[in-house]
Amino acid sequence: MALETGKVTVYPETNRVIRRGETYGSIDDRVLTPVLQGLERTPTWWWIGFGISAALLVVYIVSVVKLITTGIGIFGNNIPVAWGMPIINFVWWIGIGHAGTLISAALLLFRQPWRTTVNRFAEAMTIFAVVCAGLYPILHLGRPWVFYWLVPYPNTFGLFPQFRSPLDWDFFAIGTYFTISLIFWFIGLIPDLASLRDNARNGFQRLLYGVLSLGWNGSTKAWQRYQRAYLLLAALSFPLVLSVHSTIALDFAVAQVPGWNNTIMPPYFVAGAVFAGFAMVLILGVPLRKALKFEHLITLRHLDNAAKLMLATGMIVVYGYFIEVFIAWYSGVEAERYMIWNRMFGPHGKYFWALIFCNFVAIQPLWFRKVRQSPWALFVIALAVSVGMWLERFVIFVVSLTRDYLPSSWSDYVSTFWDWSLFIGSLGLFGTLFFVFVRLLPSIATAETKETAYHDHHHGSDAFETIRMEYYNAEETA
Amino acid sequence: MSSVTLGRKTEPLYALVAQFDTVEDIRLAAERTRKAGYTRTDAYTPFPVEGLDEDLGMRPTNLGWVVLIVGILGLLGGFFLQWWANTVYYPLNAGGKPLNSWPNWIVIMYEITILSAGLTAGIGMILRNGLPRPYHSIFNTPGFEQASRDKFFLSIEARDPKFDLVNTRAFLEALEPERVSEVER
Amino acid sequence: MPNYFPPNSNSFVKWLAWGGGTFAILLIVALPLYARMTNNAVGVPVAQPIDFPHNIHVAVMGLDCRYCHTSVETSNTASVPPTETCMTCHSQLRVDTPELQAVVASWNSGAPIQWNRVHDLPDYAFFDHSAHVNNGVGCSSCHGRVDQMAQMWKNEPLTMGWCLECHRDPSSQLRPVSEVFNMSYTPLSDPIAQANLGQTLIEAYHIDTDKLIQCSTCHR
Amino acid sequence: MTDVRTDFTDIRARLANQEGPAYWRSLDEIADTDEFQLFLQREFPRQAAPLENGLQRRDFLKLLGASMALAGLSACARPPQAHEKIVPYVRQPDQITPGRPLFFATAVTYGGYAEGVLAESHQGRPTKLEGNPDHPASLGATSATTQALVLSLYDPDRAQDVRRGDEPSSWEAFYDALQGALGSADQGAGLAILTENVTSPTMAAQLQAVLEANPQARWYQYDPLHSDGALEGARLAFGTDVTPIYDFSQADVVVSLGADFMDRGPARLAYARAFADRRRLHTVRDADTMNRLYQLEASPSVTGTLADHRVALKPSDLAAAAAALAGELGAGGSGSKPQAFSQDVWNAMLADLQANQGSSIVIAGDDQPAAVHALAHALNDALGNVGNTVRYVMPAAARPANHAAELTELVSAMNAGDVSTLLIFDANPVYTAPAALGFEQALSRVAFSAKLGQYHDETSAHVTWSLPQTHFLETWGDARAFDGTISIQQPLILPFYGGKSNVEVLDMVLGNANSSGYNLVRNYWRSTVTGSFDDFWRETVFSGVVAGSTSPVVAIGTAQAGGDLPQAAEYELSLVLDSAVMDGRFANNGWLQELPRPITKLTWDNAAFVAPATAESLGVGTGDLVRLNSGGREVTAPVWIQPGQAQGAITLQLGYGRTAAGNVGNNVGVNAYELLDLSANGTQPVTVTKVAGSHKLVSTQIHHALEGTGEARHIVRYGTVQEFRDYVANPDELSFVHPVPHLHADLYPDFQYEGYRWGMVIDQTVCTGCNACVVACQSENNIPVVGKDQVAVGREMHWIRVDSYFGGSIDEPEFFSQPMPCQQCEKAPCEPVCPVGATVHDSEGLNVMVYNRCVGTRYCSNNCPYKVRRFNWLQYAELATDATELSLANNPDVTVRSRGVMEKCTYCTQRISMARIDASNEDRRIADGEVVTACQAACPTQAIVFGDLNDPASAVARVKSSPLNYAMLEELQTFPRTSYLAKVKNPNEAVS
Repeated sequence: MALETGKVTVYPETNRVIRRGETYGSIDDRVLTPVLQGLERTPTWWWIGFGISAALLVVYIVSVVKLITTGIGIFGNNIPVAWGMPIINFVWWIGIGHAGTLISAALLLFRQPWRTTVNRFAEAMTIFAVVCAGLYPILHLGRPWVFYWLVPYPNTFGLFPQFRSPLDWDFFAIGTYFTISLIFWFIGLIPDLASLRDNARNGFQRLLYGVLSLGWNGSTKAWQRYQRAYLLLAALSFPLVLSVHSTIALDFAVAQVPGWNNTIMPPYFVAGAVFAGFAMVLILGVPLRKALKFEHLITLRHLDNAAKLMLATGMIVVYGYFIEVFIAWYSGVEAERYMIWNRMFGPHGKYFWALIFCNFVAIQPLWFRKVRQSPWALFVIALAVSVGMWLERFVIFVVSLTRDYLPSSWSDYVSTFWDWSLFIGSLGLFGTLFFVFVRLLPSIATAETKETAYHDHHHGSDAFETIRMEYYNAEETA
Repeated sequence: MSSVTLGRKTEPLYALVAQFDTVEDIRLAAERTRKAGYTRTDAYTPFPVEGLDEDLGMRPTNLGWVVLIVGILGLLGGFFLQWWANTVYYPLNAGGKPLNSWPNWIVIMYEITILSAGLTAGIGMILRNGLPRPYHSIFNTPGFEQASRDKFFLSIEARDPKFDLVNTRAFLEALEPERVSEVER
Repeated sequence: MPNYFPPNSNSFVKWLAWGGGTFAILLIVALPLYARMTNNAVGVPVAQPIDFPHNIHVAVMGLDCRYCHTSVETSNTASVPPTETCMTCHSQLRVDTPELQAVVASWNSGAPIQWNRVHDLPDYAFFDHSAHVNNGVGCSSCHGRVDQMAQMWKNEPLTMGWCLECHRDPSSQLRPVSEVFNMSYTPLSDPIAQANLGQTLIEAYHIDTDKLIQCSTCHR
Repeated sequence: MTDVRTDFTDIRARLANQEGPAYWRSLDEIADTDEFQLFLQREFPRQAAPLENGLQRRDFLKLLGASMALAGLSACARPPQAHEKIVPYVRQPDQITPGRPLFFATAVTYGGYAEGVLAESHQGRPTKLEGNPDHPASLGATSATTQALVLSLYDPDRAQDVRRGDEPSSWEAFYDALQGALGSADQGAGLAILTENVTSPTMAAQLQAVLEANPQARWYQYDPLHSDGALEGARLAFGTDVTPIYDFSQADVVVSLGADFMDRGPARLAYARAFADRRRLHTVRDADTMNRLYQLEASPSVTGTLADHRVALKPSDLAAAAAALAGELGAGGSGSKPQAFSQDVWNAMLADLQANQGSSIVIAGDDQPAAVHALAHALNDALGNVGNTVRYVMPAAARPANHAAELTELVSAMNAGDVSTLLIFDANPVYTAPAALGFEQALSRVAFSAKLGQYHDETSAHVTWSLPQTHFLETWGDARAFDGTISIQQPLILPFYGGKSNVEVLDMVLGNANSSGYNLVRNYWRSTVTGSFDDFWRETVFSGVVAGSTSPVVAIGTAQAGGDLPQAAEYELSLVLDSAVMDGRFANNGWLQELPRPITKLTWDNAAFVAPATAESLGVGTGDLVRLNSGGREVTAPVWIQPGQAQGAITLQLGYGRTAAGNVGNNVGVNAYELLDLSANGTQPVTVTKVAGSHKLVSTQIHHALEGTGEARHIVRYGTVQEFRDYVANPDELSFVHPVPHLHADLYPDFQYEGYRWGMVIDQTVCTGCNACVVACQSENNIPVVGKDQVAVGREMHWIRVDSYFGGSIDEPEFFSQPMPCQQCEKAPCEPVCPVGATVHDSEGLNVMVYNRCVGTRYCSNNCPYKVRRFNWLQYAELATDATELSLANNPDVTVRSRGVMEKCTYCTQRISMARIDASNEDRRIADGEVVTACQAACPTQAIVFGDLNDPASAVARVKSSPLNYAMLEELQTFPRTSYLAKVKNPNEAVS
């Protein structure tokens, strides 16, 4: 087939996104088979994973019902800690939701071919994480049933939202981020949906993917527009990714709570988000490549790069921790200084040190290539980072609130059963969506991978030029 | 090769379609077709092939301009919405900030810009490509399911002024395709 | 390879797109309208335990609003009259007509008459009649031509948006205090003239127009 | 809406035997107990407005899925549901204008002594109590407890029926039984009447009549609020019954021997006002006339927080100190000052007293032993204060008596079988009598016993007849104030749960089954008045005081010190009345139970207060359980470590551990009456042993210390008179008022407020932290009670809280009380962060909170540096749909907040609106002092000043111009409208 017959420039194995020996067809077979194979062939690991997730999803639903019927008093919130675990979880999820679009958009713009085999499931992860995140601020309202008052729409009260509020900024930022990510993801899916349609093994699949692929036929004109749109979306999404978490950070940066109102928050939050995002990419990617036998497509090079990014962003975050302490001292503001002292040595001090371990100590091994290229080590580190980032939010949001300006209002924060059930439940929501995704949609973008494979093997259009020359020379001689 | 019947009465001819195996072949073929003066042509590939559109002599898309314009409109709309709602329609003194406190509106202006531009890019592409379009004559091409896998197809439509069943077929055969098929409408 | 969908499926998709789009738009437009309609029984006469004809008492008998709604100038509520008020006349007039039996019964037993509320604001909106009638807002501006209503109905939606229409621009509605209880009075037909009149009245009655759209004016 | 079947025969019956103001209410209120829910649902007339009413269609299904939008769009307008009813009067009383409240003068009594109030009534529904400016014991102010009593009126746990044993019975049946019991007795032999302290002339006359009719009958008094010490002290000093009245306006130096005179006793409000007037300083000139207070006390008190020199002494030391002082000043007495009393303070105190002869006061606390009172009298005599700062009058009590002695006497009489018929008025002796006395057992020997009280309480369970008593807002009666001034109590509403008043039941003893309080009181006064009785009556009932009824000064001889001083012990136990529920009579009042007690901020509990050092030696911490053993009786109580508590002094509050108080008050805290010893001389020795286990004590403030970060934040600013003078001398230097240089800079131009510009100043120099403002606000603004569990997680709802801080060492701390309402910032941080504009500034600069717009993001609270915002985490308030009678206490002019919305102090915007509308109707400006916030009105020391800052002549504008004025957390540039006057103390220079 094609790759063998074509004139091939060989690259060193490590540089290859895709292992030697893969063909267009073999890529299709690898990626599409797990999706197209019959229900009876569905692997056990999928059933187990899906079962657990679904069970947790039930917990989520129960918690939401309880929440809406009883009121947010079921949480541990109080005055002064008016924002508790729900907001921590919200920001945690949003953070996770950053790697996907960043990988697809930024790496596309920077022409990083290795993105092609990881962006698909990373984007899916993004969208599902944003779903989990987006539900929190709504559920966490005192009166969730009027959340839409944050939307500007003509109404009988003659009122509009108060656009100075960062919460309204959030509303728009998250809404936009979700919509754009979804479109980006779906557009990337169209050609693959077409292949699924063409390789469908039964009427149902043919109908399903036939409808979803919108009748894509891969004509050159279509590809031309497709690529332009894709590039534009990438160009739009990249700053969007940065803006979303910056906006979230502004919720805190514009507030005057000691420990919140730091100008460093936006960049520091974005770095944290990418950090957490790549951690989640690894948490999902490492088992996925094993389970779906994608080692040839999601190679050690991918893991290595993800790990490097994690290390880099991680160190930025650590720098943020340091700067917070420095500024608090430098400001000379009593409340700020006390906040830092309390953060480290107060009643919740242990969480601070735990976070330092997870986000700083635990990632140091990543300096070593050996660690970066051993999947399961990465998996463990990534887990630690995910925990660390959750703790970071706890320390910044809650611990700061427990000790603000007037000592008379100081209080402590104790999370409740429902705080946790809603969090665990949201993991279930995420898991369920993700398992459905890996079963029904290709976890790797086949079309892009083929393109990459082509470039990988033929070094772009050089091969074509040689053939072209040969032909015209022959024509002249004739 | 006779007309393909799909359980329906035979349809008039849509195009002649040649099937190739490699990117190089289809690109060369495309270039030669253009040079041969065919205009109503198109190529179908499993992945975007760089340069193929030039080979076929296609003009670049203007999608970018549309997106840019809509984006700017979004930016202005975003500002107007907030300025009007908080300054003109119901001016309320929130924390002593000026009614027209535009710095507070930048974020939403930005988000609306991205949103409108992004939607235009995505939906624009789909609509400009005439999607969703479940039925397309090209699908009648034998072995076209390969087009999304690893084969490359070149079509010369019957509408092409220079189209002639015999000559065009001969021309395509000369391109050394894997096969050439007549495709009904 | 065969087509999976018949040729006409394209046009089907087209119609689906158009239909769906229009439906969505209709929905967005219709929902608020529907909400308004269902929630404000504007213009729907409300049956009362006693078939009290405002039109006869006002238009025919020429009673002033304040004869029954005594506290309208001094209190937030205009107040629905006690049975006593009815009995001032109806202890002599038409005492034994069937429609008056309920009143007589109430008087004899001391059991209050339970009227059905027609103008029912949400309880977090604190409306004050005196503040309006003493500053040139006429009864009919909100209650309509009560002198023509055999059965009372709500003449305006009484939504916040509706209140604001006037609170944002009182000059378009104000009338001299002397005309407040005049049912047939209407704002000047010429908007400019009315605006000028309104402006003069605003100054004459020292109406703090800034205050009118403040939340604390109606919500406590 | 089903229409109501009112039982008219019943109503006529009730109407038949009512006079006077009976016509104030509608029929529904008469029939209320039967159709109560209907009453509420009819929202007649102008019930408080539950926010959720506008959202009634919201139900759970609507929250999920598509119909959500629809439900919300209609949120502001009413769905076409069953029509709400309008129920007008049948005969409208003349003075009622529907929708406008009326105020009636009446009086509340504590321990028999009257405090005058003006009760606000909305169409016959009392909703709020204000002080009566014409009344000497109120002067327009109220105490925290008084503010809460309007809630007790509607308490559904109140006694609602006559009970014979456990059987429901009737007044008729009781009357017959009573006559039977009395008839059998010859000359009333075996008849005993137990009352609390009686000052009511009418009741006294009736008792007199009863005793004349039944020579053998006996009348006993027992009232835990009564001070036997004061009574016996006067007897020791003068050999007769007199009451001292102090004139703090003339006192430059005050020495308090354990007297919490600003928070306890019948004259607390009057004394607090007079004392504060001599202390309040706005300009440095006021410093010249500032008084000085030496406070000797065992446990920190409200008065102690204002002390210039506070000395913590356990009771025996305190008595010893008094004796030593008397010795030094030649007022009899002897001994040397106790060790615990630091020498320089002692010297300063002596010097000040000697230097201020005739312009000083030595005052002894109600719970001090007789000897200390005698010493106080002797000291005032020796210092020549009598006639200047102290005058003596006849006691207001109808029959001054030693209640301890009388109760003991009664019990022994009962045990001896001499009592066959016992009538108990008000008192709840089964609970309040010392367990050691065995009142309960004795009671079982009484054949016929009846008890008249507002609750079927502990005593009711052991008497043969338990009778429902009227609340004072339902009662015709009269009572005397501390200075003898008489008030006539008038009802605002018919007995809500049925019931009769003391005089009505007492008249049954005289053989009148159905006489009405109205007639009884009128008839008594008719017999006393010369001239037109109707004029007298109208005038008196209107003003709330009987003109010229103040007791005249009586001449007394020289005061003799005497009596035994209390014996010292390692641990000395003081059982004191609780500042909120008192002796337990208000235990079922949620507002009082949840009220953070002064200084400790403890709610829903009592505890054994111990000094830090004592706790150390005992090895206990706050919340640990200790067993207190006194006189062989034991109580296990949680420990509260109280800085400023005297070493070795254990203070435990009475009024807790009730078992038949009602749903709110039952099983709250521990019952200290178990340990009470009536024979104790001011204090009783106690052994304290740590026992296993602990009890969760809930305080609304976890951090009190001002040291370290608290000090560095300059939250509480305080200095001495001298520092004040220095600061005024060179105002540009840093001072205690402005400890850090502060630059006012702002990016944005300020909004201009042409009309009114409301503002408030709180004077920390005179704030005692007595909590009156807190409950006043709760009553005015429909603030819900959330219960101990919610308070424990930091969800109390009080809009104004009184922060309490300790400065100095934990053994001899200084106390600071800082009322903290919404600061109403010009640049409010809470407002720009609200996504729906539910909290914004109005054109008068008020930081308004629009409940019905609030979606509950709580961002505003996070961003509020003062943390004065409160959130309805759960459905705390009673909605119309599930309301109990308690919601009738709601203020109809304030929205009742639903679950999920933020709320906060609004400067009583409803009162401002009322004034604005009245002013605009009359086409004038609002006058200064026309708008008085609830907290301001209640404040006994007038520490809160409110008004229009745009009016340079207004009181608030003047006070704001004081050099002591400062803004809380000014460095945050929030520019609060509420500001504070730095606290100034007047210590003796000689004390280092």
